[in-house]
Amino acid sequence: MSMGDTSLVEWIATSLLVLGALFYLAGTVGLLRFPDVHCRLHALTKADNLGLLLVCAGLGLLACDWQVAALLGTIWLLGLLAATVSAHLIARHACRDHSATSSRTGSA
Amino acid sequence: MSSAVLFVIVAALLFGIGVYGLIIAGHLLRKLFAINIMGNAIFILMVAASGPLDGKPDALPQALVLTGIVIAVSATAFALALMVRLYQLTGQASLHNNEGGDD
Amino acid sequence: MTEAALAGLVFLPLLGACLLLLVPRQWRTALVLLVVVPLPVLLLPITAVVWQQQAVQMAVAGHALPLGIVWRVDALSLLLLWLNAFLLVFVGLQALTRFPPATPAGLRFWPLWLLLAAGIHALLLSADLFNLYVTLELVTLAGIGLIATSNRPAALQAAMRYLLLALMASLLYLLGVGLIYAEIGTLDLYEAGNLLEPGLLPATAMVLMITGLLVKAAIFPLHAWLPAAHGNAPGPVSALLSAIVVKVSIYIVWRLWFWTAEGWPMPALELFLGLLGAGAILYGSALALVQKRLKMVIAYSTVAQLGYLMLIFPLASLLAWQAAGFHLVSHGLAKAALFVAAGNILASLGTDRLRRLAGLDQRLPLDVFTLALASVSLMGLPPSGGFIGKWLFLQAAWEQGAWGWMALIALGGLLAAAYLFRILALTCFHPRSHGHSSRLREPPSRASLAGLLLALAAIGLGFASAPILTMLASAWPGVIAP
Amino acid sequence: MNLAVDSLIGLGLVALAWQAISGRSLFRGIVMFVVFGLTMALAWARMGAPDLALAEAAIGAGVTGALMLVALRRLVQLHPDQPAEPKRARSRLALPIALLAASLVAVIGLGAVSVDREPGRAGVAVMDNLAETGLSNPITGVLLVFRNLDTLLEVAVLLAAFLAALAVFRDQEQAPAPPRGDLPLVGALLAIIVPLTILVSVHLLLAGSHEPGGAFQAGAVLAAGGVLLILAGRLQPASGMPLATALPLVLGLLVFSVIGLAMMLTGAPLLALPGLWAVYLIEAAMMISIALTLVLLFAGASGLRRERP
Amino acid sequence: MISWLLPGLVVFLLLNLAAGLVRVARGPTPADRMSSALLFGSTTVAVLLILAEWMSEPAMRNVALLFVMLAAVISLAFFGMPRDIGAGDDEP
Repeated sequence: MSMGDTSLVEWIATSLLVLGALFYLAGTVGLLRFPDVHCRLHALTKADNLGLLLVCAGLGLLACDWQVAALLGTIWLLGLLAATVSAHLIARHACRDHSATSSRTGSA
Repeated sequence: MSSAVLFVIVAALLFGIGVYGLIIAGHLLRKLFAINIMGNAIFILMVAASGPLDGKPDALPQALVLTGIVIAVSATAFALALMVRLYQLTGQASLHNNEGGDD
Repeated sequence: MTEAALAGLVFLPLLGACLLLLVPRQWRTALVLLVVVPLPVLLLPITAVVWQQQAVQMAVAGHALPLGIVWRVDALSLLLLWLNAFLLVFVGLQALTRFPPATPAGLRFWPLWLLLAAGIHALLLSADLFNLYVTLELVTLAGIGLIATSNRPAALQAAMRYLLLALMASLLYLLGVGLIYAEIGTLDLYEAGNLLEPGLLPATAMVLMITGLLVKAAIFPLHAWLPAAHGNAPGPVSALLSAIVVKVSIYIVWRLWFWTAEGWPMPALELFLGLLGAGAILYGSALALVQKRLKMVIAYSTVAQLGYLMLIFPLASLLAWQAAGFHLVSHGLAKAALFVAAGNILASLGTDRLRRLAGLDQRLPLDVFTLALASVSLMGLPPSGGFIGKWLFLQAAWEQGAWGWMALIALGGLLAAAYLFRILALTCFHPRSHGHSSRLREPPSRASLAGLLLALAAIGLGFASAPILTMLASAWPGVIAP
Repeated sequence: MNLAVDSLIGLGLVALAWQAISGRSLFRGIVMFVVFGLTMALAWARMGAPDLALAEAAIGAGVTGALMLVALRRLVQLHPDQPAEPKRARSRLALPIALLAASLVAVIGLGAVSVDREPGRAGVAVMDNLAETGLSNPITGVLLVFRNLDTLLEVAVLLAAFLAALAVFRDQEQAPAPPRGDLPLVGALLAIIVPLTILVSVHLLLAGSHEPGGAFQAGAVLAAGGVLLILAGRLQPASGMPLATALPLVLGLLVFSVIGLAMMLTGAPLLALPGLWAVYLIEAAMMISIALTLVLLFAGASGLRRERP
Repeated sequence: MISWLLPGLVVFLLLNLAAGLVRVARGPTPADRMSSALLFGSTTVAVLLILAEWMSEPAMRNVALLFVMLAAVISLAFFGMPRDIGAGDDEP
């Protein structure tokens, strides 16, 4: 399949997938570089979800089948729900022992 | 270097790590990790070693491995309950080996 | 008719265990009796058929090989089935008093006991390598669960160590099964015997499987978990574990060695396995001599007596086969009697330390008599079953001119006599020192009776040896083509 | 390109396994082990075994991870002051034995993989006879028709493991600490995920006959729903084994055994299932038993009772 | 449609996973470790979906659905953990 005759849909799908991968990269960089838990959670949930959306969109276009696209959509929505609830719970857990970590993260 | 050979090498490494962990792990929880890792290594070997049958791996070893996974889960769940109970009674989650065991 | 009997053997205890959790409290004892008592009756039709045709074969779910699982009963598995039925009835008698089914402790104990019985029956019937793995796991988990019903830390520690070793052993066995399937594409034990030629992979698979099974059978030097597990488990549980649960692993090793790896030239391995048996006899007996607790002496005696079952490898002849099979049964009955008596003593005295057993023969005459009778069989004094077993072993060794093995067999008997007489001397000939408070709860008569009946069976086996030996002869692979 | 993906997954498995058993903090070990489970699902996917990927995901993500975290919490709560990690056993023999084991398995595996033999005779027989069972997923065919004794005994193993654990659950029935004050988000999570687990498990159950799925994966997903309810405090462990708990617990074994034995009355061999309806009935009963057993194992109790927030 | 796009993406995402491992190993607080487990969850879902398309194996989407549905179980279990669960020996 040379590049010449790839149809427009595949071209869009490819760009969506690559963009999604970049957002995942952003999420991982955020996880590694940001100073404390809350920033990391922030970076993680935003970037990864957007990455997942783009990947699902790209794959939905590639699969060009409504049933698969609907399933990908539900997977993304569930991903949103899982990310928000998990981030919220982890943040609350981190807050509870905030006193223990604040001194350390300040110095790190 | 087909993928089957690669997964066999991964299975061998995992088996080695499992055996190593089983011997040196201090805490019982890590010994359970080690046993689960050894189990997964053997399951990988069973599926990788079975010849492909019209494209898909042979169905029988997969059924055997599925049975093995459920047995591994039930054994692990019991081992965890036993470990917690042992810790509750002896305050020790490791096996100090006294063979006799006096009452 | 025999198919219904075979199905009943496995499904009666299985359904019994399920129903036990459902029926109201007052029906539980009746349900337990309803399940355990008919088991020997189910064995009668099977025995009749095996007596004529040497083996009964049944394809489960009607699928022929290599697709389905095949049940096959020959004289050897039938012998173990009879031993197990006997144990379930008599040791069950003591378990009924120790764990009354109506109590919460009974509700924890009896379903596991019935699942253990179902697992043992399913294992003895099955001729499929992977099915043996599943039944082995069922037997192991139910056995360890029964050990864990005792609340003492020592028992739980022993249960944990046994569980870890048993899980690792099962994985080794499973690895062997996976390799054999990769090699010949079928899982049937007997069909594998025809298809499998000696080679690097099959030999490695066989070594892996036998190593795993030897860990589960607690053969020296892989026996470390047994003394603590059998010594600290509740009375009836130690009896069943020592008498049959460790034996089923040896049974599978025999199946693998004499059927699946039939005719493979492995003289070095035969000798090595024999030496393991010798090590077990000497090491087990030596440690049994120095133990401070009655149940630990009996547990180490199990390690020693299991060594005898390994002598079949170097002395592979018809006579040695009959000797090993007979020893397996007679040791099972005698060891169960010892553990039942020890359980009664522990329950009534509160301790089984040998120092505290002085003058016990006046206080617990029936249990001490059971100890004596069972010791007679274990030592191999005529006319007990143990004597027949050892005598046949000596004859087999004599036939092959193996003086070393003959000396070992005799020495094993002497050592057994040593550590058993030490117990009897302590309980009978030492006067009861009055310092000890005589806080003594009389054990229920049914429990003592159970021990006595088992000991009498161990002795009586000596008289009923003829039919058993002829049937055993029919199971020797040399005689029938598998 | 295939090799790049496989080698990365293999590398991940080995690294995660190593981190799970070494390292200092037990909590870190558990997280590594959970991620090891995730990667195992990827490995099964790459090896073309979707049923196993499904089972690994359902049991690994749904039950095992939470089971180990709660076990660790019970350990820390029992003796908060004690260091969770006793010092490592000093054994110089560990490394040589491990290397020996690894090389032994490598030699065997390569030996088994390198010589390309014809596929297993039993596997071929499964494919040939699959049509008559009315099922098109060979794995469900093996589990429920050709080798159904394995499956029946395995459900017995799960029941035995639960009864053994029951013998050990003494007075540690203190409830896993429900979050203080019911969090709004957890309520929403339950409202969406729990009904979804029921829907997905029924789908997996029905799909099991023609695509990857089946009683085990469905049971594990259903169990994950129960685990969620317990973690959120909606279900509390209760002592005592009422009939309402005991019946579903043994339902799988009862239905399978009764149908298997009943067939013998009509002269058919033991465990020969009469038709596809029997397969579905048995799978549904097993799903309920497996789910309830895993949930009770997680709760560490013999029963459950509802808790109005 | 470049043929190596999908496997390339899978390799890229798996490298992401490896990077996330660093945080699990180094993360000072238990919450950091849990957040990287969250990252693994969503990345694995993406990888599975791409595998489903690349290997044309629809069952992989069911596996992805399972993962995304059960991701919250681990976090909820983590939430119930006591405060200093892994604090004792957190030096990197």
